[in-house]
Amino acid sequence: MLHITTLHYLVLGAALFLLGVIGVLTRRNVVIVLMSIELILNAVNLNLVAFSRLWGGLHGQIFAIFVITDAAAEAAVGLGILIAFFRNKETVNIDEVNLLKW
Amino acid sequence: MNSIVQYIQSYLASDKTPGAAGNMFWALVYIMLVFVGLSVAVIAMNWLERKILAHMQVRLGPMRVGPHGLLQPIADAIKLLLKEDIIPAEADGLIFWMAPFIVVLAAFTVFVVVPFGPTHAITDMNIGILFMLGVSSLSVLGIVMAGWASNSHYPLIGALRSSAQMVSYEVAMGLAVVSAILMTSLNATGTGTLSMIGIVQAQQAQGEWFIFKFFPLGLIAFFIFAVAMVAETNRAPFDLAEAESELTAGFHTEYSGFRWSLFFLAEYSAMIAVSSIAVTLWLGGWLRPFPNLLSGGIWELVFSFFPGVTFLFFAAICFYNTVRMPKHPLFRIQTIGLAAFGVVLALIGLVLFIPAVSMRVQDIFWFATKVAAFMYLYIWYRGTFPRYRFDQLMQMGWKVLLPMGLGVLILTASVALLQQKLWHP
Amino acid sequence: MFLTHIWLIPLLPAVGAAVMFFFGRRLQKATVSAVCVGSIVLAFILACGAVWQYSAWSSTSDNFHKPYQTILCTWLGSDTGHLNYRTQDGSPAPLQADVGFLLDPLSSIWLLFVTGVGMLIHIYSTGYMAHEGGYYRFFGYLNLFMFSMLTLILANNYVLLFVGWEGVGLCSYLLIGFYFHRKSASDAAAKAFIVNRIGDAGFLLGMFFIAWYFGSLRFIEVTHIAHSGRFSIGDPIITAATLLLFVGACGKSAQLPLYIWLPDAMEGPTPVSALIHAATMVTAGVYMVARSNALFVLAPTSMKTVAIVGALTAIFAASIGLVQNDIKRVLAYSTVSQLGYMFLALGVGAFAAGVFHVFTHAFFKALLFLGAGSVIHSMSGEQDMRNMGDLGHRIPITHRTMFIATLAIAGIFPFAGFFSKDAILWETWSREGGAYRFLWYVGYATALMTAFYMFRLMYLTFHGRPRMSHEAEHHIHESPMSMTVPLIVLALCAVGTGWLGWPHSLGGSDRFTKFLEPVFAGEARVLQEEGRTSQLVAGVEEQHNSSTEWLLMALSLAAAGLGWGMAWRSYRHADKGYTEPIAAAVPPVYDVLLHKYYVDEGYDYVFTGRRKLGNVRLGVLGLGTASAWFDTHVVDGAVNAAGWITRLTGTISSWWDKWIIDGIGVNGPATLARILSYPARLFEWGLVQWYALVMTAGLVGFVFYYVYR
Amino acid sequence: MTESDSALSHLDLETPEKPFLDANELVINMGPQHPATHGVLRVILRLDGEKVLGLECVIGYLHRGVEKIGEHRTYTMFNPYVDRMDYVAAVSNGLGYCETIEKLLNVEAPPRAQYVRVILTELNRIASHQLWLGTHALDIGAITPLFYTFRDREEILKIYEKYCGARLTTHAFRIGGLQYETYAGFEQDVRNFLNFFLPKIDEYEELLTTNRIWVERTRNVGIISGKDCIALGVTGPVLRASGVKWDLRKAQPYANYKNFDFDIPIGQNGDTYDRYLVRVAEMRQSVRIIEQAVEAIPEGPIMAKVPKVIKPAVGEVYHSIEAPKGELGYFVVSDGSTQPYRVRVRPPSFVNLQALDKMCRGQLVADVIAVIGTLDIVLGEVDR
Amino acid sequence: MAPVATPFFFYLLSGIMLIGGILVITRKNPVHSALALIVTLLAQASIYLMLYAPFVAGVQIILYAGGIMVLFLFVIMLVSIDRSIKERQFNSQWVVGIIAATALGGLFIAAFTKGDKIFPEHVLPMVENDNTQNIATLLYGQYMFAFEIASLLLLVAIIGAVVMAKKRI
Repeated sequence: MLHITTLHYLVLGAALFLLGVIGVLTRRNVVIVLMSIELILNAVNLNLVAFSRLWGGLHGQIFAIFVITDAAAEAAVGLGILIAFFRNKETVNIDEVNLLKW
Repeated sequence: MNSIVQYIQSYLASDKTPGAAGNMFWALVYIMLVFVGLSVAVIAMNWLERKILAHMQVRLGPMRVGPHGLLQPIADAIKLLLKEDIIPAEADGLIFWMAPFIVVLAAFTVFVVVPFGPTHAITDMNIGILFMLGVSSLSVLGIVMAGWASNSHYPLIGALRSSAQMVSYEVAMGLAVVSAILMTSLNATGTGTLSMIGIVQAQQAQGEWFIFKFFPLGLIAFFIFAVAMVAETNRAPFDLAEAESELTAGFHTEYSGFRWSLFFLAEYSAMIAVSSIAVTLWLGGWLRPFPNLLSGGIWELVFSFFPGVTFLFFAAICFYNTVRMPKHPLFRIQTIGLAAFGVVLALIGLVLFIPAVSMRVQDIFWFATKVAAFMYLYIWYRGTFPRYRFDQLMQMGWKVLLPMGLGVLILTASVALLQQKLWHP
Repeated sequence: MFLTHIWLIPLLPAVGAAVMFFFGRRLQKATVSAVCVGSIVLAFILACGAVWQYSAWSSTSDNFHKPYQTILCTWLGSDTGHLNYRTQDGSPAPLQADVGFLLDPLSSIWLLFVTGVGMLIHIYSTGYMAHEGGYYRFFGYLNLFMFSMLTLILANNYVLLFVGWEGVGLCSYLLIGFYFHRKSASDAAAKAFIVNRIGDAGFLLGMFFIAWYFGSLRFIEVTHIAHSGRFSIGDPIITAATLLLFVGACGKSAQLPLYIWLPDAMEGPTPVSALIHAATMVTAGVYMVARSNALFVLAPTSMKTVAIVGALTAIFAASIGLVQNDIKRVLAYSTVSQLGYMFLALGVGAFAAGVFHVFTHAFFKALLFLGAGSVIHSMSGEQDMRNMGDLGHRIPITHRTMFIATLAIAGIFPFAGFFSKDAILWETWSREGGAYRFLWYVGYATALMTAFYMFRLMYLTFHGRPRMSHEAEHHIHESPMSMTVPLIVLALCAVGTGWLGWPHSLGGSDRFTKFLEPVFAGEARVLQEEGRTSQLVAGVEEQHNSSTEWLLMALSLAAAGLGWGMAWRSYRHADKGYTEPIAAAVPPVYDVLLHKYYVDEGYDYVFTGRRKLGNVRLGVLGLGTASAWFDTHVVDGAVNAAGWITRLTGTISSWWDKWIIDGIGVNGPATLARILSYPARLFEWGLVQWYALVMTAGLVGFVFYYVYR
Repeated sequence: MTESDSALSHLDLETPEKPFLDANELVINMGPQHPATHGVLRVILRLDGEKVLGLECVIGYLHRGVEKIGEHRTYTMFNPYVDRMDYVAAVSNGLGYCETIEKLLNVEAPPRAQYVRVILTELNRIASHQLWLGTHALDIGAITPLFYTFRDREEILKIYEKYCGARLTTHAFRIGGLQYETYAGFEQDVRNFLNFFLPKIDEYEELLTTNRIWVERTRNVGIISGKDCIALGVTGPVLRASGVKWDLRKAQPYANYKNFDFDIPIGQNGDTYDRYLVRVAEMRQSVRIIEQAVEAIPEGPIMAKVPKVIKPAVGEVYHSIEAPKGELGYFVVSDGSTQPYRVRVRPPSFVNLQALDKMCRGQLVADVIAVIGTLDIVLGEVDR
Repeated sequence: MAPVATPFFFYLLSGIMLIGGILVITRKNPVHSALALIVTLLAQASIYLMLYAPFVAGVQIILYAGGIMVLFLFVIMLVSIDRSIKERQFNSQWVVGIIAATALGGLFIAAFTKGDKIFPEHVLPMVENDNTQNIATLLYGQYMFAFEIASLLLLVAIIGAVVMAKKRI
């Protein structure tokens, strides 16, 4: 156990991913759902960087940077939607975003 | 005993920062030194700000505690530490409690990479300037948390204002920084650096402070940074977050005593930190004036006298004022105190004349002097400018500084490219 | 002229009161004084004229010794008789009450001294109340009182008398509570009112008995029927009626056990105490008993009751008065005590002597109260005698007039009190039977006590060392003329009125008794028919032994002198912290006396329930607690039980409706449809997270496939 | 009539478009305890984000019933009370009151008194403007001018103190003349002050007039047109900054202002910056007036013949002067007794404050502070 | 400089990350969630440093902690959270969700245990000092087009966010 192998990072990443998935699937608050998505993205980033370390290339890190960029865009758009939603319905609960279901 | 001396000597002879050398002990010593030095600097800054502002405003400023109010900051500090620590009942206790620590942590952590000299930094990071900007941007979190946790209107508005302001100006600031970093790549290899020490060394190698590089591009970038850093630290004329006539005291309205003093400490150390960035990026960091023009043994000697002479000058001012003190028994203690302070300054000055000392210390001296000039600018702004309105501030950030920064960046890149292609094919 | 317009006498004060009621707030003080005092002065003049005319009228041969009656109208019931009822013998009778006035010697005496003393006290009040708030209110109340009192006196039937009776009670309430912002004053007023209600209840019942038994409420008719001899002596109905009337008298005239309101009534302004609670109103009980004498003589039990209650009240109140420190309270207990004397006189059948004592007492007691008022006035409101002393030479007029009054009440020859009190004692002595002799001893002891406490009052107030504060001492001043003149006039009366009843034994003619003879003549006859010695009508028969009478006079003089001497010895040099002789001799007795025999506390335990006896609350409050308990537990419990049962049945019924009818019958098919449609809806749930869940499930399947393929 | 209606019609709250469940419009309460409201003014702001949709002033926190007090004091006794209304311009208040009563009595102060009155009143105008300038700049965030103006104002207060012993609520004038004869060296003190003060005005202007941030913060902020000013009854520098050349010292000369030569500075845009410029220019004009007056003080008595017990004939009088903040009018009704039957004051601050809503509509919250500052209100005068 | 005490710091940081992650998805108050997420992100930045990726670490701090999370906090403060705190926090399908996630986790473990052997035993040494320069070279060389696309994506995101969030355009 004293030696930290790539697998350790992968397990950590998987755990974070699962936490994120649970958050996305169970929470009602849109903000926390969005944050859980950030958790998922970070778990992926961790895997990417860990594999980059494993294979000695920097492509994984580049990918991680792109993912972070993506996350920024996603957060901006998601929060924009949230603001618009809140202004119209005065709530931040995702299960009230159900205009399809009448 | 001998081994200790050797250990110290081996360090003194080293040309690496303790962090880069992996020397944990010296790193710890440096951390302590930086922490103490920063606290002293904040205390001195407090006194200086009050005195200078007072003199600008035809007042005397603090005069009672100690000679010319020299002990005023200490008295204030004691008062603040003794004050009751109030956490409002409706506040979010944990976050309210954490916020000042985060701000202070962010403000102090950036000094990990600040190069007071080629070896006088806690560590030299590959991503030094990125680290500084990133960590200093964390203080926004602390401010937002403080404002939100207070559960009160003025702090919340103040926090929103100041965080919006800081995030906005970070963009322009980052562009200015990038244009300076771009200049570090103007070497044979064509690769620049993000390391703080590397940036200064690049200026040394190119024989030119970046403020003068590609005149006026460097100057414009510096100007953008200099404006943005005032906004970044929420100081006048961008002190909307704590605009007294509008928001009482901004995000720290509900704070008192020790916690308030942490915010105070963070504000001033953040000022010093951003000034350090400016000094490092554009003003040649620890480099003395004209290192390439006025080089040679004589000039080295002359410039090595500067620290000592400065301290002696301060000592002389102290002595002069000691003589001018009223000859009244009530003033005897103050007179003695002032004289003693002068003596201490003079002793430090004399010690700084020792070649071994001055050689080690003059880098720090020049760095500190440049930072001090920025500090004076801060005070000067405060005494002179009215406050911007929030929309004007945002307009300034997004519509003036950001395009300017972009333009400067593009121009700098083009000029650098041209220079590389044309003059150094 | 005066006689025919006798209704003007009560009307004048009523007009004054009405003016005060409607316009008083806006009038100047001088106007208020002019209207109110003027109306009383006019009333006094009219009263004098009326009495003068009556004496002339009644000495004519047609109307010899007849009462004068004038009926203005009938205000309760009518001749048409829709308020008819059946009397005890089954004959129908109308319940009728007139606005009618009756003037005979008895009411003449009351009329004279009520208007006379009232007038003096009105004059006095203009000085006394000059600096008080509510000036017009005070005089309005006083005038209203005069109206009520005069109505009471001049009424020709029991109902109108009761109207006046209640009217004076109301005024008494209003005036005791004149300083209504003081809690003690309003409490005292309420106390007086409530205690009087007990007596009034008795009075009303007695009145109903009379109406039922005699078929009329007019005095003349009742007296006539009573004299007709239709009723035997000791008739139980008459006994009951008179006892009930006497309960009313006890309430109004502050006899045991209903005397408790009178000492507290001293919370009112001093002129009120003088007028209402010393001179006039409290004698209404005496008046009523005297007025009903024809009935009382038919009920020997009642007579004995009256005598015993009177004697006991006399000594009881006098003993309390021995140790009281408040100058007005001493006088209040003295009043109660003297009223006891009067009832003693009535009880032994000496109606004339009782009335005589009422008459003299009115003057000297009013004088004492007014003097006390003058003292309080000069002491800036101080009432405690412990803080007085040595006032004699500072307010000389007050001192001298009060001294005369003290001599009078103590029974010193030849002041008024001597004659009336002596008459009562003599009459008591001369009744046969050991019990009456015992009453004489009581009366005699009371006389001794009276002398003692009155001279104690004099010495503590006017002699000895000054014990007041310096500030108060500085302010001492003689009262204004408007106050001293009534004092002087009353002092003259206190000396002279007794001479009207100068007894035969001392060579006098006892004109007073003679004057009253027409009223009490029938009674004398009744008593004679009883076979008893009729010493009561002293002027008619001279059967008594003069030497015995002289001996008794000497004895009572000696008692007065002894009391004086004891007071002189004890209080002559009273300084701060002087010792009470009784306290020094028998402290427990002093304590009991100082606390008025703990009667108020006892009443609190037994009747009001303000104090708990152990854990049990008796009296009115206790009854309230008990009925509240009954209400909450028994009555409400029953109500709640009914409600609970209703609710239970309702619950059962609704349960049936909801689950069986609605649940299975109505909602069942719908629920079935919903359950069946559920799988179909899973694909278009509308919840974003559901889609994410489906995605996750897909991912699980995907990974599962790749891992375990 | 219709014209004035239309001039006021903009004051009606335009019915705001109220979006469905709009979370952004909020009503906030500024004051009465707020550092920028210059006392105890409470402003209820209706905001859309930072934009002001409308506001309402709540006043009366400092009401002391000055007018009512006036009905229960003799004419002489009421004189000191008026100093407490606009306490930063106490001398002007006193001048207005004294002149009103003089008008009622049909007496005129002797020439020497008139000149001294003009000097003291104009000094007072300078002091008032200085205080305004310092606090206004402080509101906008420039902390330094405050100390400069207070330092120079001190010189004026020293002159007052030497003249009458009081610095703020001076009670300098009496009905019919002056409270005191001037002290020896009064003229010299005033001259010294003028020489000292003129360069100081340049100093203020150096700090602010061309300061970019100051200009940005004040120009085009709180604009009000001359027409609106007249419709709302706004007077004083606010009116003049909107381009209306109306100064009671010229329009209805009182005291002896007709003897002096001075200009009425006016602005063009009616914005906060113009008001600043107008007030600074007024300081210079005041200096001019004082210079002329101090050279021409005649000798003579300082009091007209006024009876010891002032009992004016039955009648009423309205008299107004140009106080530093605008038209300060007194309306006094006499019933022939020693006490006025009715005193009504028309305070400039109170009337000018009505323009706040008009000036703040569509501006930002920070501008509200600037506009409150530029109106130069004194709550003691608004609430009386 | 080479990382020291790697296992210790790994377990410390991963513990912080996991606790932070759990807090993110369990806290009632979104502000607390956001702060927990910030802690997680900072710990992850430290793990990047351990993986010789200092530039990614710096970007993580500056963008995630300093940028995105401030945005989150901003939005949380703009929408009123008082009401949502009092409400039910988990939706109706939370049991199913957790079961699905657990199943996924089980499969991950299965995959890791099955694929244990595919990773090389020793890791290649990496030069930290050139990391930033090398990333720059790659980013502006090989990944130039992707970089430009990313910038376009950001622009679109900015415009989209402004359009959606602004009340009146």
